[in-house]
Amino acid sequence: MSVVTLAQALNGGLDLALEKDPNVVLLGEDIGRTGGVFRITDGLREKYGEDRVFDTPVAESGIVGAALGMAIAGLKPVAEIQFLGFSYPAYDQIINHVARMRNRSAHRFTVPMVIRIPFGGGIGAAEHHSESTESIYAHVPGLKVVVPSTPADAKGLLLAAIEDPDPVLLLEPIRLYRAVKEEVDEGDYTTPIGPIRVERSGDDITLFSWGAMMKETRAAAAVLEDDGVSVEVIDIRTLSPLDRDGIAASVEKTGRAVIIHEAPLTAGFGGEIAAVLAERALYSLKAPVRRVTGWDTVFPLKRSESHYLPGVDRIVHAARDILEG
Amino acid sequence: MSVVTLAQALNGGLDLALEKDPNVVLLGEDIGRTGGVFRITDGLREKYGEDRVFDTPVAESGIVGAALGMAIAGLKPVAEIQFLGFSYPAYDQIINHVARMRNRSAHRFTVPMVIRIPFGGGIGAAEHHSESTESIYAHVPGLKVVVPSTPADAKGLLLAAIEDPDPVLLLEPIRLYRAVKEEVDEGDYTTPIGPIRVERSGDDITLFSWGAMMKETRAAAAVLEDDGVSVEVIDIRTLSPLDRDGIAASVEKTGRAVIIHEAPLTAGFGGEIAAVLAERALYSLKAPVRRVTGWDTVFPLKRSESHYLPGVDRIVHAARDILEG
Amino acid sequence: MFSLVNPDGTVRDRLPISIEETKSLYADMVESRVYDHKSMALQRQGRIATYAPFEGQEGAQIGAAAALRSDDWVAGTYRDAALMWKAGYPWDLMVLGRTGDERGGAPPEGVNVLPACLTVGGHMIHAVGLAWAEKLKGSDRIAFTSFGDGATSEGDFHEAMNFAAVYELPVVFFCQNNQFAISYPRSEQTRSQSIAAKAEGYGMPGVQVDGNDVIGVLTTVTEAVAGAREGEGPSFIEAITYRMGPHTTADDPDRYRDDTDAEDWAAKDPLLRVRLLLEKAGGWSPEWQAELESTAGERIEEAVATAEAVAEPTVGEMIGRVFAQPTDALLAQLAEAEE
Amino acid sequence: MFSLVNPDGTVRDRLPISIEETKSLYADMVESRVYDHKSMALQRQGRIATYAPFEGQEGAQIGAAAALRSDDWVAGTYRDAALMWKAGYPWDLMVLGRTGDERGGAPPEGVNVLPACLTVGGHMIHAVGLAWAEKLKGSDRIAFTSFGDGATSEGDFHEAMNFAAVYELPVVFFCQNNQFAISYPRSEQTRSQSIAAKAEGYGMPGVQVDGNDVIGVLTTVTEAVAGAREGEGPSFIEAITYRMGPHTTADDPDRYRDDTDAEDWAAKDPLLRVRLLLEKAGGWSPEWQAELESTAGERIEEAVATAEAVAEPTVGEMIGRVFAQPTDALLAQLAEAEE
Ligand SMILES: Cc1ncc(C[n+]2csc(CCOP(=O)(O)OP(=O)(O)O)c2C)c(N)n1
Ligand SMILES: Cc1ncc(C[n+]2csc(CCOP(=O)(O)OP(=O)(O)O)c2C)c(N)n1
Ligand SMILES: [Mg+2]
Ligand SMILES: [Mg+2]
Repeated sequence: MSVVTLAQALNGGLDLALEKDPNVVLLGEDIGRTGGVFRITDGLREKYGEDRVFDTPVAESGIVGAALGMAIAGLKPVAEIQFLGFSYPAYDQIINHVARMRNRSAHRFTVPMVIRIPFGGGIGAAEHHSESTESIYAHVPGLKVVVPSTPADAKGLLLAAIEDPDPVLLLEPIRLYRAVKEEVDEGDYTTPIGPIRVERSGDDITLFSWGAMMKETRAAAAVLEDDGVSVEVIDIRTLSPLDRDGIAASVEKTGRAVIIHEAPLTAGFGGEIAAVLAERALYSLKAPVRRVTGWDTVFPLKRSESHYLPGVDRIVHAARDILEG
Repeated sequence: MSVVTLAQALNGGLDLALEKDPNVVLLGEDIGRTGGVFRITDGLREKYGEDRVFDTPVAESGIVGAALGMAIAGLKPVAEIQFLGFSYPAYDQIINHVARMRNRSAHRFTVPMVIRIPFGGGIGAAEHHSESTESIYAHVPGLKVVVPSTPADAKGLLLAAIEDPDPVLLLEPIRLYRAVKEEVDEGDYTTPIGPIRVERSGDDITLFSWGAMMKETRAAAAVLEDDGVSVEVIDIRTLSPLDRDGIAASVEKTGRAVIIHEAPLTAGFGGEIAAVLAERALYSLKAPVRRVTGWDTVFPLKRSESHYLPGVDRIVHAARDILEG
Repeated sequence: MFSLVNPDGTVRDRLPISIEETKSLYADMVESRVYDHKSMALQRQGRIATYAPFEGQEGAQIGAAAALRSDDWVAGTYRDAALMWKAGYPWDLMVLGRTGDERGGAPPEGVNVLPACLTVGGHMIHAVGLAWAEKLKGSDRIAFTSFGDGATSEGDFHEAMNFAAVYELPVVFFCQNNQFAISYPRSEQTRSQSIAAKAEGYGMPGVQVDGNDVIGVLTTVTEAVAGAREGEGPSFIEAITYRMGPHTTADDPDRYRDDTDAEDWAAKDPLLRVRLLLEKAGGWSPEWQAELESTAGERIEEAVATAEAVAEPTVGEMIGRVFAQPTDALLAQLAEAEE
Repeated sequence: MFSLVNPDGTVRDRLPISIEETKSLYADMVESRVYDHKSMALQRQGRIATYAPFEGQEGAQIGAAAALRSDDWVAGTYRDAALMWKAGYPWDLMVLGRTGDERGGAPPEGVNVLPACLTVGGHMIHAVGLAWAEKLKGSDRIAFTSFGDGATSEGDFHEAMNFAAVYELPVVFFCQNNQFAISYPRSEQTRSQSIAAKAEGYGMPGVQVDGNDVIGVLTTVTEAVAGAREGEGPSFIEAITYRMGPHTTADDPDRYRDDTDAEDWAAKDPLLRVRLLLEKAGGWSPEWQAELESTAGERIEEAVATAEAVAEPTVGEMIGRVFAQPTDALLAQLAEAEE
């Protein structure tokens, strides 16, 4: 056990995967010589060599498509895309090929690969560097989508993704890379893909979130607890396949729900969770479901970031609204 | 007035737009010489010339990106992508550029363009030819998304899209191109982008759908009416911006909702509508909301199509469930 | 443009293969054409979905596939049925796929032919990844990818070519320039003098070959494959050919091309010239032709029968194909579907 | 590689411009460098966000922009501040943008310079569309697009090049090959002998020019622009240069490149050679240099002050930028935001 950041936990997980399985290879822009723009692959090219950790030309579709070919031929590629805003040129390869090769070939050719992508805003980054378009990936049949919010989950979900016989998209919350530290097992372990994580158990209201917004969600929960509200905080953690039972069970207990995400509201993943509640927990709902999300605008530049990002206040406000309502 | 199919209505709308505005140009694969794979642009190259109707190389990102440049420079391009399954190579241009140029340039450079794409299954087509990934587009801030299900709306929404000062994605239901006929005004008119269309008014339950699934939805409504149920049928028609007031108002009246779409369930656009109901109409809901959608699988080939496509039976079944429930 | 056999069956240069081998290639082309015609008929009868015929391209496809080793990787398109078959993909699975059944996408173990790619340009980069893996594993298996003239306009073509060159991978890029991308003529697809000339921009050798000359294609691809296998990296081949039929059964070529063109190309038919060559060499007779056709016809009929005898696919199979193991969420959907 | 002025300030060929004009280009390069240094400082002080310096590329950028007409279209990248400024985009807006304010993306009416593109390769096709529109309108305005060596690996580069050639559009493609895409060296980016050689695969002329020779660049781009304006279609220019600083303020070049390289390139500095040339011609003095620097410094300070005086953006502006008119849905969100 050692106390590490989310970034370090990912680096440790990749190190371990490269060490234990010679078929694991990493590829992406600037991941070798510089260890990636966020240094998640730091030191791995030096340690495992140029034939395990590849710097690539600037070509996202190429990276993903080549990784797909590698996976079919028996390797376990872990591809990095620098930011979620640069993943779109690869969207075609992901939805039309990576996620479908198993179906198209009736299980004959399979694609055990991982795509790692830093995502989310809040660091005053330039345009395209703050995307949270997880819902466009969660909608893709044949692709699993996981989003850790803690160092331990980051490593565990990464290792589970690498072990998975199917393609997994791992979205890494940029804002949390170095913002949180916790004890992480140095050994080999996996965090199961699928189940939500009940981070804090409570009776009056459930706050659902994932990725970087877990930070504000936790903070909002603390404020509400100070008010004497018993708050359940759920880290969705896997967007696809979604743990609908877990989601419904929580609200059957608490009767109230606020869903928090950074992406724009419309067709964001929060809609899916609200829909699960409207379908499965309607009779338990004591108040309307609330979504606290980014506005339906482009993620803004630094000076307007605070106008966009759902803050603790908005979450608390929404929660109080439905607690009192 | 003349009685035309949805395909003919679109052709007539394009003809009219080309005629009245010299800045309107069309571009896309095979839209000129052959009039497009669905013949929606039939005859227009002959009529307006090679400098108004362009056949292009096979390059979707190029088509959309070039149209964006044209729009900035004062033209009104209408780009066609052959099938929604081939739009993904252009997703980056659409989300990162077409939908953001206004924001990036603080209104200085604007993108009045239309992207037309046939979508949906049910005709036993080959892989990638039956996509219904409208939710990945509805999630894009700065892009409007419209989906007609009738000939009159097809023409009206097309003309509204061409007039719109911002980019509009027009999704054309393949299955309905030639399946429905109705009287369509031969003149110049627009159907407003935004408001839902209440196709049939009722008191006991609302069926929400759009595009090709309106056909099954109508049929299901007829079955239910035969049972004595008073059914409201709503054609969402514009996915973005979404008419949340119209959606909520209907269910405030009926108390019950079934949402029908062809896309896979998870993170499909139905989630957004269910969420609106859970937020705005909770206290009116007499029964859980139901979504009748495609499964979370790849859209299958012909022999399995009936396993996938939500049919009249499933809709009726879901409706009865919540009517009795 | 490299060529060994002229349209009239005369030979430009010493042939690298025997008459027996030539006869075998001819037989394969005949069988392919029988399949192609049968498929057109099946489509008209509503027994298979939209079909993309390859008539006229048998020389390119059979010649190329004949140059591959049985365990090499192959990634081709919807129009590559002859190529895929020659590379080991059974006819019956091809037919099964075209009846609208995903199970047709699973060639037997040992046959490393990916199911046909339907997104134009999407699969070339898969071949690159396959070759990359083989290189890393130290195997001498190569990856071969086939695509059309239209596909060279897609961004993915560019990225695939570049990756293959940058990592010096054993990939053979094989473009069947059949003069059209649906209705769009090669002359407008690119202003490059030739498609082969594009290779240079990637630091890769690029050659043109007469795609209707099965022996010329075989020779050219054999050389490219040998180079790739021996570690010389990727190469690019443009096979000049012509699609004699429509783009697909849903297409009407009269809208965009001249009959005279089609007639010119008919004279360059890839089967015809080999037949003329064999005739001169005493290796062809009407009886043999009839025998070839009837054997091929029987095989294809059998393949069709096999495909059509496959039981209806179930909803469980569809849902079961999403992941290695269906997730709980999918199992719940399956239960609902089976209700 | 075309070049007119050597690193030591000697001239290879008769210069096409006067000493006065040369002095003016020099002054522009000095001003640009002052802006660049100031921006680095502002970033360190936390006054602007991550910054991508162009030091070393002033010759390429000023030379290219000097060849354009004031109403031509320009589509460049995050590293093209000098180019965009010379094309008419005011410094203060550039700074404003980099403080994290979208309003910096709106150059004055009449300045047809798109805000910098941040997705590598995304904007070249926009230039193609702009040129296409101008051609259709019958204007003689051209579109100029600038991008890096790394960008040539993106699929969008390929599609843009092809469209421009196919439709014979007035586009000038200007690649600033600064040897690196972040940490990835040009030598690995492509196996093409030169980046300029890629043009041939599109049937487009491609040339290499010494990007650190501002007069050489001006000459080369002037010719390309003239060709485009006169209906000769697109062309491609590879300007060989070097990024003397880090990729951005967040980058550490020590991780991937040698100091000796950087030293070699320092000797080829685009400002230095013009200064030496002017010195020989009697057109340079320490006083003039000091004056240039102080004038530039004042202008840049003023631009920074102007940018920093811009009022905080409101949430209403953010929401108002999504569409020409905010939709009801957005107005509802605005109301919620303002609560
Ligand atoms: C990405 C994508 N865009 C468009 C299409 C529609 N389409 C199918 S085949 C084709 C033409 C392809 O031409 P070419 O590459 O020359 O191959 P050919 O059909 O001639 O064998 C097009 C545009 C597609 N399948 N995929
Ligand atoms: C589509 C996309 N992929 C990745 C990135 C991240 N990125 C920013 S700059 C850069 C390198 C670009 O190199 P080059 O084109 O040579 O331009 P330079 O920075 O050297 O001027 C990369 C990979 C991006 N901005 N956009
Ligand atoms: Mg073709
Ligand atoms: Mg560079």
